[in-house]
Amino acid sequence: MAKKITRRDFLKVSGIAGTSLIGGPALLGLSRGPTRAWGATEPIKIGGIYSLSGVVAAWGRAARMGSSMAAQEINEAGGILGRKIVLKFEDDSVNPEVGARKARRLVLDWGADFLHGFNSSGVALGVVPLLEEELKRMCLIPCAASPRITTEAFNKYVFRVHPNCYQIGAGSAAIAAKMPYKKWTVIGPDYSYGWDSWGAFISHLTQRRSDVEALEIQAWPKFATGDYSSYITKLLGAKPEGVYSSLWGGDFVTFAKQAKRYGFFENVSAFMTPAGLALDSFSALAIKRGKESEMPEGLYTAAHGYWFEHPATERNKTWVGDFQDRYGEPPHIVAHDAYGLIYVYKKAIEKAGTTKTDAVIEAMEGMAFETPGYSRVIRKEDHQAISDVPWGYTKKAPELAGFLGAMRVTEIKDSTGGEIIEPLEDVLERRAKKEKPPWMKFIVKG
Amino acid sequence: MEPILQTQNLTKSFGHLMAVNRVSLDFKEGELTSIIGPNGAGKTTLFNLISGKTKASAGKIRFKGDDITKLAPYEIVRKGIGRIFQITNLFPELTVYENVRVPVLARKRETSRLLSLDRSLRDVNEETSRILGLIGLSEKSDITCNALSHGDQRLVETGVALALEPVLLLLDEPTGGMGPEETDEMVKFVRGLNENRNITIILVEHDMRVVFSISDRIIVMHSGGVIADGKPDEIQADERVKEAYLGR
Amino acid sequence: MEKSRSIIWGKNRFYGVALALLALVLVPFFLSDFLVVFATEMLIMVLFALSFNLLFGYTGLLSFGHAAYFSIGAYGTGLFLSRVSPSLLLAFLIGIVFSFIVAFLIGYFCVRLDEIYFAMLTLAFGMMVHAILWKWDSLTGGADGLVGIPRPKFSILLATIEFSSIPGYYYLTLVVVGICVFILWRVSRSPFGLVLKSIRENHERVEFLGIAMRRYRLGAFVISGTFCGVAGALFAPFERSIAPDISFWTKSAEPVFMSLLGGTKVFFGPAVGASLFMYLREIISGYTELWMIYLGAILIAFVIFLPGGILGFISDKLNAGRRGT
Amino acid sequence: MDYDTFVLFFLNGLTNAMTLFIIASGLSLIFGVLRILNLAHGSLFMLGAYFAFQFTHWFGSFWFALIFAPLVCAAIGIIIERFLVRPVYGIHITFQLLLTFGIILLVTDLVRLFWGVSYLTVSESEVLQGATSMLGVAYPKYNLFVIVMGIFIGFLIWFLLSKTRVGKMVRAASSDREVAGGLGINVPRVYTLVFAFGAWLAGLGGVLAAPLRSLMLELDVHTIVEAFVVVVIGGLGSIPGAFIGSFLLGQLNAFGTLYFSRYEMAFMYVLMAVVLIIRPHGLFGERIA
Repeated sequence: MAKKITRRDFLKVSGIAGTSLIGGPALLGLSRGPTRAWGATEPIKIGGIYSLSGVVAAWGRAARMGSSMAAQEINEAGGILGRKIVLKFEDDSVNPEVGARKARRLVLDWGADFLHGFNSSGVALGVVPLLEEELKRMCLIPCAASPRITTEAFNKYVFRVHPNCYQIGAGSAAIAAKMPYKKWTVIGPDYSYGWDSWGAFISHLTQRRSDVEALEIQAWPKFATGDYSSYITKLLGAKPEGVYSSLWGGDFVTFAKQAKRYGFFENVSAFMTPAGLALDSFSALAIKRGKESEMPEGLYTAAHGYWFEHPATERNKTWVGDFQDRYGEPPHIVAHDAYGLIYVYKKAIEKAGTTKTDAVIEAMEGMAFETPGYSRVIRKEDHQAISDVPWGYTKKAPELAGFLGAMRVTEIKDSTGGEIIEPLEDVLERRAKKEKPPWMKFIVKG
Repeated sequence: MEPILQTQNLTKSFGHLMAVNRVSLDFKEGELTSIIGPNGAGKTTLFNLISGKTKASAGKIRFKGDDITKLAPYEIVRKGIGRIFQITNLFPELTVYENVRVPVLARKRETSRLLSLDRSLRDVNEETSRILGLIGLSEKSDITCNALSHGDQRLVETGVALALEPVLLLLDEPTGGMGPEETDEMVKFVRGLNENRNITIILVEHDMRVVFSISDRIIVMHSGGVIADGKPDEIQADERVKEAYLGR
Repeated sequence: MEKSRSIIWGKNRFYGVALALLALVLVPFFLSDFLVVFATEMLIMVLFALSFNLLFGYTGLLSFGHAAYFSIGAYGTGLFLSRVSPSLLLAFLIGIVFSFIVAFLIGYFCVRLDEIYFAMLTLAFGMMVHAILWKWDSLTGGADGLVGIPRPKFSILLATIEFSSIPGYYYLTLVVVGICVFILWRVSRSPFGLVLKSIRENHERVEFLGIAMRRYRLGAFVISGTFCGVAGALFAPFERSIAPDISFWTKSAEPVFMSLLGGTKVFFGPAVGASLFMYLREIISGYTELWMIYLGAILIAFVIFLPGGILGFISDKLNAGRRGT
Repeated sequence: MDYDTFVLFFLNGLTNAMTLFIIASGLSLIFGVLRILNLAHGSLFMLGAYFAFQFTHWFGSFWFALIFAPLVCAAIGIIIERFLVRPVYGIHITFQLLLTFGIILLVTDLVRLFWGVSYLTVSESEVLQGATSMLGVAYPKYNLFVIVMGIFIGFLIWFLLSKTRVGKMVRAASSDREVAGGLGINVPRVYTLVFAFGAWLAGLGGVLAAPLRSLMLELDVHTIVEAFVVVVIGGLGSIPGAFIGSFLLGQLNAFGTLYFSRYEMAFMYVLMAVVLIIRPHGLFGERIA
């Protein structure tokens, strides 16, 4: 029977399918330009670009959850300046080229008034120049954490509403400085976020403690490597006391599982990860239907800047409760920040009284805002949020069996936002000179 | 007169197998020589060695006095040695015209022209059309070769050989797979090349009728070596050949 | 008979090309900014696919590493623009010269091999270029690549042309791609092009026609790589930021699919394939995240039903028609 | 380099090599017999890994997954061979690549549809957890299990091909399809069988690799490129070649990471380029027509 499908039949069928598939959108594409709406009743279009597939897809998914929840709340409460919000999400596949294409599509085709996005700093760096030169739209970043985005690559359209990895690293150095360990090394993904994360940590730590040494033997596997066993044995061979890991998402999970087999966590005295142990890793490392976890206790993490049980304020608890009711799982860090950023837009637009990009930018500079967990201020000069950063460590928690694998981050302490942010003069100097950050000297790629 | 082609102790071994074993032969200009011998006697390997397709293990090949043993096939062709293959070996998806045009371009050293359109080289075009006329395929010049009959494909092969204007032509079973009429045509054609154009021809052929009717000289190979070499009537009379090859 | 037909065909072709050019020139007047940007990228990919196909469809060599020349063109241009001087013309030249050199060095080794081994060796070299672009971070910016490549003004004599606008860059791309495509087309119709086709058909026989086959392969390789470099050079200021991903082998696979979709044995086949491939990817991925299912199904259907590609199929039909009359 | 480091890295390399070998041998076998370059082999590998996740999730047993997931992959292999590959035997290599790449895209999205876009993880059986002493160093039991499985599969393939009647039929069909048909061998059935066996190997590789890494959508392309490199280094169609190729690549990856980790991503390509420049048809390869 299969042979009965002749070429002619195929052409006929594909012709029909082809006309409807290609012809329809073509006509639409021709007639429709970007509809930039100024009218009071037109919705405000906010486009999001995240990694919805690939090794960090959980992080993109979280951004989608958080921002959708905020948008729905705002719309139910009457919108912004009486206008509803419409969201649209695009998948950057953790590829800067795809990210750029999607950003263009959102602004030029769909007509986005505002943008937000980026899980990966690599993608963010690829798209940010387009904002200024071609798209003329603001973009709020809730996740991608490399400081370069707001220094060397800065332009007025980019804002980060989330602590960057300099802040998180400075916070971790304060904790590590109190530890007795002197020999530190790193395993991190080989791109800006991985470098800056470790660089910020170790440069602060060596400033605080002159006896601390950064080992020459370091591990810089590329993003989405898949097999870390040789890096693990290599690091173990260097006999470090402390290991800092800027791996995140699926990379961290893979690493953790492999490291466990080699007794890695027993062999190093301190293990710190700024973003590796976020909510998604807890859930991925859960075994036995969530009754146990493959993750050991006592690993330090900042959960990339937010852990849903902290701070234990009413506001945060209520929000986490709402989130769980809606999605059936606790909020991921990126869900928290993506939720927050929609409200940032609301506040800034209302402050400006218009959705005109330049006015909203002006309104946002220096603006204070609240997320469910934190109070933050956007620093005027570099558009980087000043924010507290939590650090805690993993501990068994039988009451959290299920999604989290009976583990939590405990004894979370916040370091104060004003103390850990990169000094403004450094930022401005680096921006002017387009220089590499000074901490690159701590990165040894072997 | 100095021989046009000369092999000196030419040897080719594949592992332990001596495909061609210390073969020393002289070929005179204008002569039509046939090489015969049972399968595996080393005839095709000898052709491959002369045309540069395989490299000799030992020995030398001289053409017009020059050592060509180590030259690449294309250099050997440029010296004036053409070859027609046993199995039809054309450019199947190119047209008849293009198949003949490529060797014309090659001979006129016009192949490296990057930007001139192919229709613009008038003398090449005329030459190509002339050869198509000679082989009688002018009518079919726009047809791709894979759409031709077997006989026509052999004609294109000969057209290619003409286009190269060789001094010496190696013909590997030119009548293979042909019917009696086509074979006669081919014989006439080969003889024409030899007599009218004064092309030296070396021929590998299984059809003894063809061999004995057109050859000036016959060389008999067996197990990589030459066992007999002489005029057709001498070969016919040679006892060793009968024993080793004709088998009666 | 022969002549009259070729004149008619020639006339038709002339009008066809003129019409297509006119349409391309008018694009920014009728289409939205998004589609102009999209058309710019499409033109760049058309050049990428066409120059790739000089090696693939014409010479019969499947390269799986052409992203290397594309990305060298892009990095050369991008580096020059952002580090040395904002001169577009010089930057393009630098990018193109570098891709020429790299194509020559790599091609020298690759053209000795055939078929899948050739493909794998080009893949290997392509990935080495990828690794170098990735790991030489002091020069290339490492995994982050070059961020914020400027699109400078372009000065000829007294006139200054602004390329930072969307239509401005579109026209620059159109002119450069137009010139390159014309050159490639002439090459494909030249004696050299005919030799390439005969190499594709039977590379061993070509040697026995007195042609140094490998040199022609190398020639095709270098021309192909260099024009890919031009595409890359256009791509860098177009994207404003480039990362090593553009040298990964998946980028090398794109022109392969584009060429096969459009038809490798017709000059403009890859151009049609490139446009269609990008269009499908963009349109389907706009409707559903599961765009790969559709693209996969289309690819499979193509292989089973239309192995000659779209233009290949059409020209087969035309030829059959002509032969029939 | 001290003894412990050497042994650790050698065993790491061997683990890596054995997962690679199991996949690459299937790829090479399919090419050797069917003359099809099957990119979709990577998809079958990925499916094996995802099935391993699903079966351990449903039935709570890694062993169950180890037995049944490869069988399901073999069944899928049969479907692919019958309905997609069979109509196009003998087409040009580029079209094979295009076709099988189409299958990769299809399968990727089907996996996305069923399992979502997040990465997943699989745990080995408890018996295999933890480390044990091997050649004087503590080494993960599971990795040792993978090494043993790889060697076992090598023997299994050797045994099947050279000692069984079916194996002889397979070899006959691979050397000359028409002659084999003339000898009364049902060639299409042999082809299906070989494709299914190759798919089984890919699936098995997937199950074995699943606990070693996280499962994500890019698994297929990553793997297929590595497997291809191994097969080309060894010589297309050669099983011993696939073994040597895997071994070389595994060790190069391991020791390369120790000494030149900066250029880790280029290792396999440098190796392949060197091999191909010196031996244009791979270490054990013959010229293909």
